[in-house]
Amino acid sequence: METDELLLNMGPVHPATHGVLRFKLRMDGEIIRDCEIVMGYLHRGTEKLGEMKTYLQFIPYTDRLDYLSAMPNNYAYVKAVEELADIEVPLRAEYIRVLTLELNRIINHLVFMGSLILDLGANTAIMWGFREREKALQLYEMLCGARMTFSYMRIGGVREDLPEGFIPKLNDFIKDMEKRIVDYEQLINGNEIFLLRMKNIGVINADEAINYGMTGPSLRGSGVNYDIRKLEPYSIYPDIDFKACVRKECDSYARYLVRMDEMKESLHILRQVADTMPAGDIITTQKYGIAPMTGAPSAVMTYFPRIFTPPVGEVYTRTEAPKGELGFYVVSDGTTKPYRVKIRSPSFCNLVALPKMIVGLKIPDLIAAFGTIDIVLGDVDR
Amino acid sequence: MNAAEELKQAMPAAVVSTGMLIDKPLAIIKKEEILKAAGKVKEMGFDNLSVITGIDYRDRFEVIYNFFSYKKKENLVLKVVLDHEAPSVDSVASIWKVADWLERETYDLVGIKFTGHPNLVRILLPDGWNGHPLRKDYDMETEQFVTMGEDGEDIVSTDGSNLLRRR
Amino acid sequence: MDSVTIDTTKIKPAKKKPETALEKLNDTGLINTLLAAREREGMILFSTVDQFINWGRFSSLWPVTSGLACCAIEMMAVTMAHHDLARFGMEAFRASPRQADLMFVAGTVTKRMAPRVKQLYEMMAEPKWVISIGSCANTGGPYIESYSVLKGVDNIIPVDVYVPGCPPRPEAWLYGIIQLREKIKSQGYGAKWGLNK
Amino acid sequence: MIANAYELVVYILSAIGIYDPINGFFQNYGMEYLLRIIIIVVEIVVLLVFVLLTVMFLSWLERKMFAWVQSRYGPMITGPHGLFQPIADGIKLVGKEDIIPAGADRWIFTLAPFIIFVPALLVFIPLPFGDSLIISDLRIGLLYIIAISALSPVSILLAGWASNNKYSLMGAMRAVAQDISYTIPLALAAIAVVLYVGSLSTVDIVRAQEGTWFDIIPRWFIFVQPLAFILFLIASIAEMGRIPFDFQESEQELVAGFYTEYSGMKFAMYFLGEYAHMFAVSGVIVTVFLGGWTGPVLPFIPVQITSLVYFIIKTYAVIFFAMWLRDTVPRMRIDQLLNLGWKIMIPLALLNLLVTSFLLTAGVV
Repeated sequence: METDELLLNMGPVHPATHGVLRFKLRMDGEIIRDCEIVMGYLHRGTEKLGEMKTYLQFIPYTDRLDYLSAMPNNYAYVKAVEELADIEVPLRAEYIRVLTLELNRIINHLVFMGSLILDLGANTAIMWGFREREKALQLYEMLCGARMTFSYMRIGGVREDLPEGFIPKLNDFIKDMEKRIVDYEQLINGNEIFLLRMKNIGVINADEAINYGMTGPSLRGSGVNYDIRKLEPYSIYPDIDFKACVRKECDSYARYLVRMDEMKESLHILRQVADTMPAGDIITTQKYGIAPMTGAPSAVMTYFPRIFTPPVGEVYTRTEAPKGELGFYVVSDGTTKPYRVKIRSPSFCNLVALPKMIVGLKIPDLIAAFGTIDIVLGDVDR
Repeated sequence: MNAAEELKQAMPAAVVSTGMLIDKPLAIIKKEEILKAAGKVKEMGFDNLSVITGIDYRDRFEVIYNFFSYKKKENLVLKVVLDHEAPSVDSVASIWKVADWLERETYDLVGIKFTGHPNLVRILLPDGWNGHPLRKDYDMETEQFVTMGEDGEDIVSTDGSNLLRRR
Repeated sequence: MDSVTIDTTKIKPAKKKPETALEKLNDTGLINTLLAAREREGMILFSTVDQFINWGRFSSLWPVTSGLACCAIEMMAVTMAHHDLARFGMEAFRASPRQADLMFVAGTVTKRMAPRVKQLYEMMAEPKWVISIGSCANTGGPYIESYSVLKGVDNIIPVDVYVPGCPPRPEAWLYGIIQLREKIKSQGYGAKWGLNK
Repeated sequence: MIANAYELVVYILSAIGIYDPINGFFQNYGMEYLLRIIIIVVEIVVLLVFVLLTVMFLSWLERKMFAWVQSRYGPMITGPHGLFQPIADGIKLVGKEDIIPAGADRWIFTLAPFIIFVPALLVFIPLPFGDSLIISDLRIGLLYIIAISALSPVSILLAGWASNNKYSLMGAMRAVAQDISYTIPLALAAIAVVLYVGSLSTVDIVRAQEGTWFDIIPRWFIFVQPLAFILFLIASIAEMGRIPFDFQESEQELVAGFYTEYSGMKFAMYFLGEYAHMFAVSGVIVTVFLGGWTGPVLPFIPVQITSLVYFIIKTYAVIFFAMWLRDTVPRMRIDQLLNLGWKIMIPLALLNLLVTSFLLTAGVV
C-alpha cells in the first residue's frame, strides 16, 4: 500500500489559533511530522508608526500590541523612555503602576485559562474566567474609563489618580478572586481528561527553552527559576514580598500551573500594594514638568509637556509582562519623535519553540501545547 | 570589570570598543568577527539572546544584540556597524535558535542580510513585498496590495483591482 | 467619582413586562411583524411570508468564528455570561463559514489578511451580513498611516452595520446587532424573488 | 393483549365502535390491506412529528442548559424564554443558499445527509415508547437498533470524502474509527442483557424488568448488570458523538469536522439527525437498562399514557446527563479514546459476558 503525507493548512482563520496565525502541517495520518508557522496576518507596522508619532502619541499603540495585557505594554514603553530621559517617578505613581500591572496579569491569565480549556473542548471555564475578568475590568473603568486599551501610563507617572472608593472595591475583588481560584482548581485540576490531554504534552527542557528564547511563565514551566521582577528589580518590586512561580515538569500542565500560581502571587502583591499605598504626586514634577497644580482634573497637561524631547541616546529595557519578557529598544536623536522603536515581544519569541514541542504529536496536542504558551497575535506580528 | 571588557580581554581583535548603554555593558564588534564573538559570549554564560535590532542610520546600519545570563544575572549588548550599500552580517542562528526568527524579522523589516542563515525569507510581510519598511528611505506613498494565489500563497502587486470592490 | 457600568442583562424595553401568555407571544415580535405587514400591505399573502422568513433570519443570526485583532477579545466578552449574546440566539458561533449568516470583521484588516477576509465572506452562504467592528475595520483607525493596513474593510466586502470604537464596548456591539436586526426586518426577499408584486 | 401500536389503534377504534363499519366498507371492495396501510402510515406520521418536535425541543434545551450551567440566560428574545428559537433556526436554514463546493462529488455530497437522517429515524421502529406503543415489535429488535445505528459512519465517511476538504476527511476517518471501536463494546454489553432475558425483542427486555425486589427496588437491569450499563452508557455517548467524544466535529481542531462544507438544509439534516440519534440512543439505554416504560401503575389512567410518561421522563434524564457532560468536561484525544475502547472496554465487556453466562449456566440468577 502506498502512503502519502498530508499537507494540512490550519489558519489564518481557525477557531484554535487565537487570531490569525497559520500552521502549515505535514501530517502522517494524525501525526504531525513537520510544522511551519506562517505569521504576519496582523502585521500593522507599529514600529514604523513609532517613528512617525511623538513620544506621548505612541503610548496608545502599545496598548494594541498585546491587547489582553495593555497595561504592561504601556509600562514597558514609558519605562524605556523614562530611562532614556532619566526621569524620576514619584512613589505613589509607582505603586499605582504596580497595582495596575498585577491586576492586568490576573486578567491575562484568566483569559489564558479560559481559552486554553475552550481549545480542549470544555466550554464552561471560559465563562468563569470572563466573569471575573469583567469584575477586574470594572476596576479599570473606574481608573481610566477604558476596558481594554487603557493608555493609562504617562511618561513620568500615570494619567489619573485613584478614584474614591477604588481601594475598597479592589479589596472586594481580591477577596472574591481568592475563592474563585479555588473554584477553578476544583473544576479543572482534578479532571482526568484534562490531565490526560496536558501531561507530558509539549515537553521542552530548560536548556532548550532558553535556547529557543522562551521567557516568562512558559520558561518557568520548564524549571528555570527566573523572573525579571526578581533578577533585575524595577519599580517597587524590591520592596514587595512575592516569589517566582516555578514548575519542573516542563510540559503543558506545568506551564498551566505556573500561571494559576502566578494569579495567586499577583493577588498577594495587590493586597500589599493596596495596604501600603502612599500619598503623593502621581506624575513627575522633576525635570520637564512645570509647577504642580493640585486639584486640576486634567493634571497631565499641566504637569508634563505634550511635546517632549529626551536627550540623544538609546536604551533597552525589559519588563516581566504576563506573557514573558517585554522589551523596548528606543533610540532618540534629540527630536520630538523616536528615531527607532524596537519591540521585543514575548509572544513572538515564545512561538519559536512551538514546532520543537509538537513534532511527533497529534493535532489535539498541537492545540494544547499552543494554548499553554499563551500568545497574542497582536504581539507576535506587531 | 564588566562583561564587555571581559570580552575585549578575551578577544582583543574582535572588539572595537566598549562602553555602556545606560546601565548595560556594550561592546562594538567587528562585522567579520560576530560569529566568533557570539560563540565566546555564549561560553561566558550568556545563554539568553533577548533581541536582535537593526537600525538604519541613513549612512550606516547597526545591528544590536542584547544578551542576558540566567546564571550570572548580567546583561551584555553587542553592536555591529554595517555599511549602507549592501548590509550583511554572519548569522548567529546556529548558536541561538531564537535568532532564526529574530534575524528573519530584521531582514524583513530593515533589510539586513544574514549570511549563513538556514531560511532567510520574509516573516511578517509577504514574499515579494517591495522595500523594507523600517528603512528611512522606504516609499510610503505607493500602496501595495496582496492577493491570494491558488495554493494560498501571497502575490504582491501595486494593482488592487482584483481585491478591491468596484463601487 | 464612581464608575458607571451598565449591566446589559438588566436592560429591558420601557414597556410593561409581559405577563399573560398572549402578551408574551406578542412580545416576541413575531405577531407584531405579521400584523405590521398586514397593515402595510393589506392581505397580501407573500408579504406575510416575507415577514415570517425575515423573522426567522433576524432571530437566528449565527456568526462565523473569525477574530482578527483586539476587537475579537471584546467579541469573546460579548458572548460571555455578563453580556450574553445568546439572548438573541446568536451564541451558535460556527467555525465553518458555510453555516454562518453573519461575519463580524473584528479588528484590523491588514493587507495580507484582506484576501482571506474576502474569501471567508465569499465562502459564506447567502443570505449573509457583515458588521464592521471597530475603527480599524471601519476606516483603518489608528493604523491609517501604516503601510500594511487596509483602510476600511468596505473596500473589499460590503458592510451592513459599522460600529465605531477602539475597541467598541460590548454595549456598542449589542446596539450594532440590534441595528442589524432592524435592517433585516425591512428587507424584502419576497420582493427580490418577485413573489409579492 | 395488545402487541403494538397498530393493534392499539384497532382496539381503540373497535372500542368506540367504528372499526367494524370502516373495515366493512373496505372489505366491500376487497381492499382490507388499504386500511392496514392507512393506519400504519398515520402511525408513522405521528411518530415522525413527535420525533421532529422532540428534536427541536432538544436543540432548545441544549442551548438553555448550556446557558444555565454557565450562569447565562440563553435564548430569551425569540419566543417565551427563546422557545421559538429552533423554529427560527429552521426557517433560516431552509432559506439558506445550498452550496456544493467546487471539486466535491456532487451526488455523494447530496446523498450523504439523507443516509444519516433516515437511519436516525429508522431506529425508532422497534423502540417501545410505552406499553404497546411500538410501531413493530421485531423479534430481533435490539440487533436491528445496533445495526441501523452502525450505518451512520457510512454517511459520515461519504460526506467527508465527497466534500473534498481535508478537515472533513479527517473528521470522517476519526468518526469511522471511533464508531467501529465503540459498536463492539456496545453490542457486547447488550448481549449480557440479552442472555439474561433470552430474547432480542425490545418488548421482552422491558417486560423482563417489570416488578420489584422487596417491593422497593425496581427490577431494572442497571442493578443486575451495573458494569454492562456503564460500558453501554460510555459507548452510547461515543456513538452519539458528543463531548468528550465529539471527534467527528471537534470544532477547535477540525473546524466543523465532516460537515465543514455543508450549508443550509443539508446542514440542518445533520443537525436534526444528531439530535434524533441522541434521543434514540437515550431511548435504547432506557429500554435496555432503566426499565423502559415500567413504573408504578396508577389507577384510572390508561397504562399506555403512564408508560409513555415514564419512558419520556427516563429518556430525558439520560439526555440531561449527556448534556451535562458536554458542558463540563474537555474533549479526549482520538488515540486515548481508541485505547479506552479496545484495551479497556472490550475486555471488560467480554469479562462481563463471561461472568453472566457462567452465573446463568450455574443457575445462580
